[in-house]
Amino acid sequence: MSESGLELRAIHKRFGDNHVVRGLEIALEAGEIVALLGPSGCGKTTALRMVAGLETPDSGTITIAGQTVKSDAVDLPPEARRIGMVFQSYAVWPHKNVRDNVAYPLKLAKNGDAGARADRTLELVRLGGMGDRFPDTLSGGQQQRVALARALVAEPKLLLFDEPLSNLDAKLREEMRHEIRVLAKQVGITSLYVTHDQPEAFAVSDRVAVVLDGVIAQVAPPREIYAEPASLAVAKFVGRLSILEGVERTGEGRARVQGFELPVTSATDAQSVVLGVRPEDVRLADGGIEGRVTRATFLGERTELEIETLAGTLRADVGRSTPVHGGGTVHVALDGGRLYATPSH
Amino acid sequence: MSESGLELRAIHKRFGDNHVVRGLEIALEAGEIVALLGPSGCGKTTALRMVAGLETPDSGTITIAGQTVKSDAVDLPPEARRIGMVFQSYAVWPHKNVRDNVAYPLKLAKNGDAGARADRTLELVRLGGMGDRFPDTLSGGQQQRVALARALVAEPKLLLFDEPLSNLDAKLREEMRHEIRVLAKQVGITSLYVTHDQPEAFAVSDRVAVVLDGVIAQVAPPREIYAEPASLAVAKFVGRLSILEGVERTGEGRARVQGFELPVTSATDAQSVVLGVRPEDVRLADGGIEGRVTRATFLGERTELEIETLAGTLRADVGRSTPVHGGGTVHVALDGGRLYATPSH
Amino acid sequence: MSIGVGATAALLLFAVWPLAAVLRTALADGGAPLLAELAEPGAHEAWFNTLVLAGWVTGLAVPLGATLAWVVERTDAFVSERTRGATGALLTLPLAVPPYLLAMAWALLGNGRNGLLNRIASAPWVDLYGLDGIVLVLVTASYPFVLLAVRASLSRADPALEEAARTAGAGPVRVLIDVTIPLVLPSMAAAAGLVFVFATAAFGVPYLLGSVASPPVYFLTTRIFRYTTLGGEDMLARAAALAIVLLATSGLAQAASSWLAKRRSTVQVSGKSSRPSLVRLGPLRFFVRAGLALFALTAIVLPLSTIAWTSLAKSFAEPGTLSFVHWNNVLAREETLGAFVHSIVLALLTGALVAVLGLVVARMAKVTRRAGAVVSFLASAPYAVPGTVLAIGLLLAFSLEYRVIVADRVTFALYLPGTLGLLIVAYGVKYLAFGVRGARAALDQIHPSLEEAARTSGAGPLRGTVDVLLPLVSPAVLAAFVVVALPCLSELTMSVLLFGAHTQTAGTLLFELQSYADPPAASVVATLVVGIALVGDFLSRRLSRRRTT
Amino acid sequence: RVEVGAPRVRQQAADTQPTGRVTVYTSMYRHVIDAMKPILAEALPEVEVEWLQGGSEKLATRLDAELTAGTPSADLVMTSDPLWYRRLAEERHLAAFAPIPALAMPRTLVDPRGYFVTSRISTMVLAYNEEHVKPDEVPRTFLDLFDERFVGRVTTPDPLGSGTTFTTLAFLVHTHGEDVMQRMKAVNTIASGGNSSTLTRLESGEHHVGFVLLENVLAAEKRGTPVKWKLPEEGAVIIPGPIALLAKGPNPVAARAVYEVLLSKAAQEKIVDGLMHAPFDTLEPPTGAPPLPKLLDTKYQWTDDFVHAAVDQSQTLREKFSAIMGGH
Ligand SMILES: Nc1ncnc2c1ncn2[C@@H]1O[C@H](COP(=O)(O)OP(=O)(O)OP(=O)(O)O)[C@@H](O)[C@H]1O
Ligand SMILES: Nc1ncnc2c1ncn2[C@@H]1O[C@H](COP(=O)(O)OP(=O)(O)OP(=O)(O)O)[C@@H](O)[C@H]1O
Ligand SMILES: [Mg+2]
Ligand SMILES: [Mg+2]
Repeated sequence: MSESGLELRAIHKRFGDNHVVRGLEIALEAGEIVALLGPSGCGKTTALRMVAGLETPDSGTITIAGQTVKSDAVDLPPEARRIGMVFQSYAVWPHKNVRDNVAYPLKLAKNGDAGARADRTLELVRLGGMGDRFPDTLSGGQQQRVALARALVAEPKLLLFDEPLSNLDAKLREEMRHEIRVLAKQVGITSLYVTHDQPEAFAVSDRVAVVLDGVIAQVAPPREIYAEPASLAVAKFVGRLSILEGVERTGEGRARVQGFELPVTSATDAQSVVLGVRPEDVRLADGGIEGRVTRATFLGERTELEIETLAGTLRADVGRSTPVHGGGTVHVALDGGRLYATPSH
Repeated sequence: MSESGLELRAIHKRFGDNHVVRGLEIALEAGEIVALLGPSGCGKTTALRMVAGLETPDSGTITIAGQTVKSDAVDLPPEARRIGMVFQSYAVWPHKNVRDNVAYPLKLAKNGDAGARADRTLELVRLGGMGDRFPDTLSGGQQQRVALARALVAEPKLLLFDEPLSNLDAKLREEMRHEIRVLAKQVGITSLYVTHDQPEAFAVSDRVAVVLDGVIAQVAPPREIYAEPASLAVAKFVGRLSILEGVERTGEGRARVQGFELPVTSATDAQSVVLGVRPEDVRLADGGIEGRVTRATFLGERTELEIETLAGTLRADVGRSTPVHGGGTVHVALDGGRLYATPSH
Repeated sequence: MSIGVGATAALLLFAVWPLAAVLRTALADGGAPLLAELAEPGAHEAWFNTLVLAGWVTGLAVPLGATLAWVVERTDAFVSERTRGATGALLTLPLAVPPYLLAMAWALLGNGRNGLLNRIASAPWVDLYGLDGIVLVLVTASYPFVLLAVRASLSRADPALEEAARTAGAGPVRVLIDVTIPLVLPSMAAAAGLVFVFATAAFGVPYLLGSVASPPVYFLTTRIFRYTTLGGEDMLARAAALAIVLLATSGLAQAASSWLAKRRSTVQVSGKSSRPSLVRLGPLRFFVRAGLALFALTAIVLPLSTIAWTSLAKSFAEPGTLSFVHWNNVLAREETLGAFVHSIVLALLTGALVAVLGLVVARMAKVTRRAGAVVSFLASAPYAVPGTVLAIGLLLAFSLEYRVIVADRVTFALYLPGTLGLLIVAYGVKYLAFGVRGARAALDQIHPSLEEAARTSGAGPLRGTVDVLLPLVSPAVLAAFVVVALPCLSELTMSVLLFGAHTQTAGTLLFELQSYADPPAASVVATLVVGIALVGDFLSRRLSRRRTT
Repeated sequence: RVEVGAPRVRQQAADTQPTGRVTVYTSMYRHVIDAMKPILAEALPEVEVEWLQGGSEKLATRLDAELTAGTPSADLVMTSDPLWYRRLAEERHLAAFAPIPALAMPRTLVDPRGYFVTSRISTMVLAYNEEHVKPDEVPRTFLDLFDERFVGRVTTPDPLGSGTTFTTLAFLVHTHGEDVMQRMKAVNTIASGGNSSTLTRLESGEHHVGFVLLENVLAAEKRGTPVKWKLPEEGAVIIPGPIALLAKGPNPVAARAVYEVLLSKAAQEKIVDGLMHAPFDTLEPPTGAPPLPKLLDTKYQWTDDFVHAAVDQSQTLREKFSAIMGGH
C-alpha cells in the first residue's frame, strides 16, 4: 500500500440530538484528491472541519500523513496540523494586502524569505504582480485564488476545500476547478474537497466519496461511481437519472421493460427491481418504447426532453437539429441501464 | 402587431462617470417572457430596477402594458406600476408568516379575500398548507417560491426577476426555472428575467436579449441566438465556443480550415474571418483535423475534451464510452460553424 | 419625505435653536467671553485635565470592553450558552445605572480617609478621590459601550476569517492579534469615540470625586457648573464659552474616531453562517472565570449593593446598624410617588420619541446622503454638550411663548416652562444621538430588497416603512429605547434646572435629598432608581428575546 | 407667521381681589413648605400657590436665564443668598413692597428701599465630630478651625457652589483679611459640595471639624449624630434668607397677598419648626438654638461697607479663592 495522506476512522459527531456524522471512514493516499460529494446538510462541512481541528469529533481517529492528530489520547489544535484550507467565503483578510495574506503562514513559520516565496506562489495561481493590491479591489475569482495561494504557500501536508467555488459564477467556476486540480497535482498535495456539485466533484478529484446522512455511501473514481453506483440514492445524486418500473430480469446482464430488452448492470440481487437510466443512454429510435414528450427544453448545445412512458418518466438529451416538440409522441431505445432494488416507500 | 407588454425606449443611466445603461431599447409582447442575459456589471439589474421604478433613468421612456410609467413628463412610483418582482435574495419578510407574505399585495389593494387568494397562489407554487410557517423554517427553494407567489398574487401586468435562482443549488435551480416558466405562461403574464446563466436564460424565456456594455447586442429566440449570434461577443457569451484561425471562405456557405472544408453560416461580410465552432459540432473522425488532447475531463454524462490544433484550441464533448486520454492524438471533423470578423486586438 | 422635513424642523427648533442661544452669549461682543476664557490659566488646566481624563478612560475602557467582548463571544469560558448569555447581560448592567450613583457608592467605599474598604482593611489602601478614582469609576461606567459594539461586530464577522488563520498555523493568541483585532478595529474606534465623548461630557463623577480631592481637580464640565451656579450674565457667557471648547474637543474626537473607523473598509462578507469554533482556554479557563467573577463583583455588584446597603444603614456614623427608618421616611413622603411617576413617564415618552426620531434621522441619512449627514450630525452633537449648558440654552430659548399665527389668529401656542414637555425636549435632544446610532446600525443590516419588495408589492414609501422596515428594526429600536430611557429615569443635571412645581423627578428628588435635606434618604431613592432601571432592563431583554424568535 | 412673547396672562392685573395662581421659587425645605400650605390655603382660599423647590444656586441660574430671555415665570423668590437679591434689585427686576409684618423686624434684616425683606435666618456655626475631637481641642472661633492641630481634618461647603458659604467666606475675608484663605489652604481644607454633604463628611468621620449651617446640625441631632455645633466666640455668620416680589411676575396682586401671609406669625412658626430662626424676636428660637438677639450680636455685621465690598469684589474673591485652593 502506498503512503497514507489522510485517514479518518469511525468518526462520530453529534450536535445535541442531531447525529450529524455517523461513523465516517475514509483513507486518502498521499497526493490523492478526493471529493466529498453530498446533499446539503449531510455533514460534509462538519467532517472537513473535524479534519482541520475546527470542530472536535465525539469519537474516532484522524491521521494526517501518518501523524495522528486526533484520537482519544491526542488532539492537536488546527495550527499544529500542517494543513491549508480554502473557504467558501474566501476568508481573505480585508486588512492585509494580497502579499501579506499569502505570506502570513510563512511568517508564522518564521520563514525569512516570506515575501519572495509568497510572490512565487502568487505567480503559480496567476496573480503575479497583484501583491500590493487589497482584497476589496479584487474580483471573486481572484480573491479565491489568493485564498488558494495562502493555503498552498507553506507546503502543508493536506489541503482542505469547503465548496471553494460556489460563490463564483458559472464560467469562472469551470475555469477554477480545472486550475485547482492542476495546482494540487503539480504540488503533489493530498486534498479533500467538499462540494455538492457533481460535475465539479468529478472534474476536480481522483476519487469521489458520496456522503449521505453522515456516512460514506460509496468511494470510487468518477467513472466507476457514475457507471456503477452502489445504490439508488447514490445514483440519483450522481448525475441525472430516470427511473423505470415494471422491469424484469431476462438473464445475466439483461432486462426487459415495456417489452423492450436492454443490457444492464446490477446493483442488487433482489428480484423486485427498478431500472435507472442515464439521459445519454436514451435514444430516439423507431421501434423503441413509446412515450409522449411532456417537456422539451432547448439549452443550446442540447435539448432536454422529458418523455412520459408507461414505465415512468424518462429524461433524454437530443441534439439541436432533432425536431421534437412538447406534446408529440416519440419512440425511444435504451442503450443501457442499471438495476436497483425497488425502494420501499 | 400584438398587444404590448413592456417597452423601453432609449433608456440611459449614469452613475457618476459610469455610463451604465447606454440607450437600451426593447419591446415585449403581452405574455412574453424575455431573459436579459449578460456578463456581470453590464447593467442588467440597473435596467430591471428602472422598469420597477426603484431607479430613475436619466432619459428614456418606459411603457408597461400600454401605460407610460416613465417619460420626461411622467414618473410613477414603484407601487403604482402594477408589477411583481422577485429578488435574488428572496426578500421574503422574516416577520410575517408565509400566508401574510403572499397576501400583502392583496391587502394593500384592499382585497377582502386576501387570505383565501393567497392560499390559492400558494397551491399554484406548490406550497399549499405551508401558509402558517415562518420563512426561517423554509429551505431556499421554498422561500423563493414564496417570493414568486407574492409577486404573482395581485395579478400584476408585469413580472420582473433579478437572478431569482442564483442562490439555489444546481438541482433546485433546474427544477425552479421550469416551474417559473410554466407558472408565468399559465398566468399569461409578461415577464422580464435577468440572469447571467445561459442555460437558465434559454430554459425560461421565449426570447433572449443579450446585454453587453449597457446596450442590447441581440434579441432573438434561444435557438436563433444560439445558432446565429450577431457577433463574436454574443457567440462567446451564449454557450461554449472554440475559435479557429486561418480560415478561408471557399464559396457561399462553405469555408476551409486546416485543409478541411465545412458548411458555415456567416455573421459578417468581411474577408478576414475566424471560425466559431460549438462543442457539439466537433466529432472524432479519421481524416479530420489533427490535434492533441490537452485535457479530458470526465463529467459523467459526457467527457469534455480540450484539443489543441494548429488553428486553435477546440472544445469537444464525447460520450463516456469513447476511449480518449490526455496527451493522445486525435482527428476531428467539424459539422458546422459560423464565421465572424477577426477581432482586432 | 415630509416626515423628514418635520423631523428636521423639530431638530432645528429644539436642538439647534437653544444651542445657538448659548453660543450667541458666548460670542457676544466679538467673542469677548470666549477670548477671556481662553486666556485663563484655570481654563487651560481644566481643559488639560479633561483631555487627560478622557484619554485615560478611553485608553482603559476600550481594551477592557473589547477583552470582555472577546471572552464572552469567542471563548469556552462558560458552562453553557445560558451562562454565556447571562454573563453578557450582567456585564452590560452598568449602562442601567446612572454614573453619579456609581460615584456616590465609590465615594462611600473608597474615600481615602475612612472609606468602607479602608475601614475594613484598617489601612488607607485605596483613595478614589481625585483623577485616578474618577478614571476608574468612569471606566466601569463606560466599558459596556465598547463591549456591546465589539460583540456585535464579532458576531457579524465571518468566522472563516479567523479559522483561516488557525489553519494557516496561528495559535489563538496570534489569531487574536493578527486577525480578530484588526477586524473589529473599526467598531472599536467608533466605540472609543463614544467613550471619549462620554468622559469629556461627564459631570457627576468628576464633581463628586474631584472637588473633594486635595488638591481638588477641575474639568471643563465642573468649571462650567461653577460658572452657572455663580450666576449672572457674565458667568453664563463664560460657561457658554467653555461649552464651545468642550464641544470642539469632543467633536474632534468624534471625527477622529469615525475617520479611523472608515479608513480601512472591512467588508464583512458572511457566507453560510456557522458558529465560530470557540477558543479553548484549557487550564486558563479557571483563571478567566475567576477574573470575570471578580470583575463583576467589584465593578458591578459591590457599588450597587453599597447603595442599597447605605439606604438601610441607620446613619453614616454607624454603618453597621440597619433599619428601615429611611425607607419609611421616603416612602411616606407625598412627593416620592409623584417624582417616580414623572420620571417613569418621562423615560418612557423620551425613549419612544428618541427611538422614532432616531429612526427617521437614520433613514434620512441613508436616503439622502448629504442632507442626511448634516441632519445626523445635528442630532448627535447635543450629546457632547454638557447638560447644564443645554438646559440653560433651553431656558433662554423657551422662557417665551411661541405662537403660530395663521390668518391673524393664534392657531398654536407653545409654552414649555414648568411642563414635562420641557424635560422631554431636554432629554430627547441630549440622547437623540443614541437613537440615531442604534437605528443606523439596524438599518445597515437590513437588505434593501426587503423594502423594495414592499414597494413593488404596491406599498407607498410610508406604508412600506411601517409594514416592513419598522417590524424588522424593532429589536434595535427597542434597544435604543432602553438605552435612552434608562438614563432619563434618573437624569439629574438638566432636570434640576428645568423641572416645574408639578414636575419633580426622581433625579431632582435625589439631588434635593442628597445636597440639602437628608443624605441617607437619598440612598433610598438611589436604590429605587437602580431597582426600577434593572427591572426595566430585564423586561426589555425578555421582550426582545421574544421578538427575535 | 411666528410670534414670540410673554405667555398668556393668567389673571387680570386690575383685579384687586387676590385670585389665581402664584409661583414661588424657594430653597426652603420641603417639609417647611408642606407645613405652610394649610396656612396659605386658609388665608387665601382663592389663590393657588405653586412651589418650585430647589437649591438656591440652581434657582438663581434658572431665574437669571428667564430674566435674560425676558419673562420670569415666578412671582416670588425666596432663597438664601442676600447678595443676589441686591443685584436683582439693582438690575430692576424686583418690585418694591413693604408688607406690614416687616415693620416689626430688626432693621438690619430689611432692605431699606423695600425690594426684599428677610423671611428666615440661617446661621453658619462651627461643627465637629465629638468622637474624633477631644474636648480641649474643640475650635472656638472661625479662625481656630484653620489651626495647625486640624491639618487635613477640616471641611466646609464649597463657597463657589453654595451661596451661604460664599457669604461666610466674604465675611471672614472682610473681617480678618485675605490671609484667611492662605490659612484654609495650609490645613488642606476640603471645600466641596453643599452643607449637607459637609455634614455627611463630618458624621462619617472623614473629616473632623468645619463650619456648616446650624439647621443641618439641629436636624442631625434629632435623629442622633456624633456631630456637635458651637457658636463662635466672635459670633456666627447669619445669612438672612430674603423674599422678594418680581417686577414682571405674572400675578402681582395675589403675589403680594402671599408675601404677607408668608411673613405672618403662623407661617413663621413653621420656619422655626424647620429649625431656622424667624426674623422676629417675638418668636421662640428653634429648640436648642440661641435666641435671635444673641445671634445678631456678632462681629460679622451686614454693614453697607461689607455689602459693597462683597458685591464689588465677589468676582475677584472667587478667583483668588480658586487660585489659592487650587483647581482653577
Ligand atoms: N455548530 C453546529 N451546531 C448545531 N448543528 C450544526 C452545527 N453545525 C452544523 N450543524 C448541523 O449539522 C448538519 C450538517 O451540517 P454541515 O454543515 O456539515 O452540512 P453540509 O453537508 O456541509 O451541508 P451544505 O452543503 O449545506 O454546506 C446540519 O443539519 C446542520 O444544521
Ligand atoms: N447605485 C449605484 N451607484 C454607482 N454605481 C452603480 C450603482 N448600481 C450599479 N452600479 C454600477 O453599474 C454597473 C452595472 O451594475 P448592474 O448591477 O446593473 O450590473 P448587472 O448587469 O446586474 O451585474 P451582475 O450580473 O453582477 O448583477 C456596475 O459597474 C455597477 O458597479
Ligand atoms: Mg457545508
Ligand atoms: Mg445584477
